[in-house]
Amino acid sequence: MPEVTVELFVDIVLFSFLVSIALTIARIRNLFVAVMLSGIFSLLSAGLFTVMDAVDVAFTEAAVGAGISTVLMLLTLDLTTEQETDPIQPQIFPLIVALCTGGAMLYATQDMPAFGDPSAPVHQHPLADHFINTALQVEMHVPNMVTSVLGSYRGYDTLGETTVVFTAAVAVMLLMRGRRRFSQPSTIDAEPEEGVS
Amino acid sequence: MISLFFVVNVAVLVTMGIALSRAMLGPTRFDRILAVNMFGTKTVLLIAVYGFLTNRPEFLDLALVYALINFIGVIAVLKFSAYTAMTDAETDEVPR
Amino acid sequence: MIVLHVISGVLLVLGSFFSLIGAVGLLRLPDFYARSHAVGVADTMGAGLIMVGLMVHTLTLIDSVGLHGEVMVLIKLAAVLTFLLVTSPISGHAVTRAAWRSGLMPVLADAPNAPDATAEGGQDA
Amino acid sequence: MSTHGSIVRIGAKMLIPYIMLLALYVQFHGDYGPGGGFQAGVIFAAAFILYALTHGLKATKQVISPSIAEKLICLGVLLYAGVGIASMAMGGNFLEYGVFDHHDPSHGQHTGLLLIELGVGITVFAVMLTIFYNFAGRGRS
Repeated sequence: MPEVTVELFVDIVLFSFLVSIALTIARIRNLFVAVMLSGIFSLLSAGLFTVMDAVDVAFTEAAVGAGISTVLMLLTLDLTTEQETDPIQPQIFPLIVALCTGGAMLYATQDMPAFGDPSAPVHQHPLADHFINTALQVEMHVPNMVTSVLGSYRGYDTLGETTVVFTAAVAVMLLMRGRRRFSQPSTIDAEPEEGVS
Repeated sequence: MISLFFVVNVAVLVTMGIALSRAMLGPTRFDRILAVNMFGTKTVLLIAVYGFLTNRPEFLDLALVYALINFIGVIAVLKFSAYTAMTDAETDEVPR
Repeated sequence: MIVLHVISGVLLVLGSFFSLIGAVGLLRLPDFYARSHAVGVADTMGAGLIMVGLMVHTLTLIDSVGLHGEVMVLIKLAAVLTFLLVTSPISGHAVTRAAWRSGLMPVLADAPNAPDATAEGGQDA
Repeated sequence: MSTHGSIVRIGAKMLIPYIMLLALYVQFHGDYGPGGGFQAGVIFAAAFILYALTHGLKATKQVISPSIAEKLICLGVLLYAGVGIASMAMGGNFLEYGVFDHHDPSHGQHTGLLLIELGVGITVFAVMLTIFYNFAGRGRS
């Protein structure tokens, strides 16, 4: 069983699942179900990352996408209604914008190198083999190159990213805590009201 | 030997497809949750078997994380589905 | 050596067979509670068998190459197996309990209402 | 008092320590396999969220109160920047881990990497927890 066709087959099947989920999410009216399907969506895209050998990215996507963001979306769903309100009039303009951006992106993928082919310019650049050869053997002896590049070669950027995460938390705290006086017992501890749909 | 893993992979993908169709068809909300739960366990299997297919065992860490995140996701969904659905008063006493 | 290969092959095929049964059960059974029963049982069984099959397969790798990476793989497979065996039944239980609490009535043999009586409780779009 | 029965509660109680153990494993073997600070922080926060879902928000807030979570956010970033300052103090330039161990720079790299991954892990864990507290703390207004 040649390696490439196996990977290709799994890729195609997973991508078709992804497309079908996306269509269902768009079509469904019950927001609660849409949140659940978005949980599967991120789980599937994490599966695709593994098939394409990007294990660190798949790790993060699985933990954040399928875990935390589903919970946070459910919490917001608790504070808002559960049934999508119908749009006042058919949305033509967003459709046009979506089609234009989709078309532009499709057009742009024409001149991208095929996935993983060695003659792509990014592989030819001397920096690439500098990292691969020296990063592993001479300087760092860190088997996981991603961590060595992420932590040491671009350590300063990662420090910046950590502060970005820090500011995100501060922003959420400012937004959410602004209305302290309205806080009632939280939805998690409150008992389900009787007969309230 | 490799072709056997591919067969198992195809079987798991077919199960995921069927679970997906149930997730979309499911008349009640709980059918969908059931399908989501099954889908999660099957992704764990897909990753583990695919890791063996391309003999890269470090995929197993990922399968481990998947199994847990899937469990947390289902518990979260149930937590809020039971809360928003029309439930009668809380009956069973909870050991405090 | 060959025996291990055969065992792992049989286990893997059985495991995928059970997962398929679980999937067909999920699709074909008339009512939610029948489906959750089928999935709960077959799903856990299928996943467990496939995991054990993978563990037996790593056993075959051990004596050919020499013991180094395989122990780690075995431990991880055992961890995934235990997690699956713990979480899958619990989530199955939790789904069915939540459905029952939300008032979804099962289809009983003498029930007057329609055969696929997905009662008012969990109805949605 | 949550709407989950005792089975789910006991199941979660059994699982949570192992999720945390897994998060630490992911954190500290970031050098050798997939994983690192960010993923470990998220998995650690997921363990707390599971506890909050099954045992209620009040119990979780007794374990880690929101004020402690905010202090942890700052601690993570401080740890990361502190490692940079320490490497400058030991003669290298900012965030150059080689100086941590003079006779074997690659060993110094390992310690440096370990420390900054820990810093990232602490920050991401505290951020996820704080966001969860803020989202969940809002009653149905």
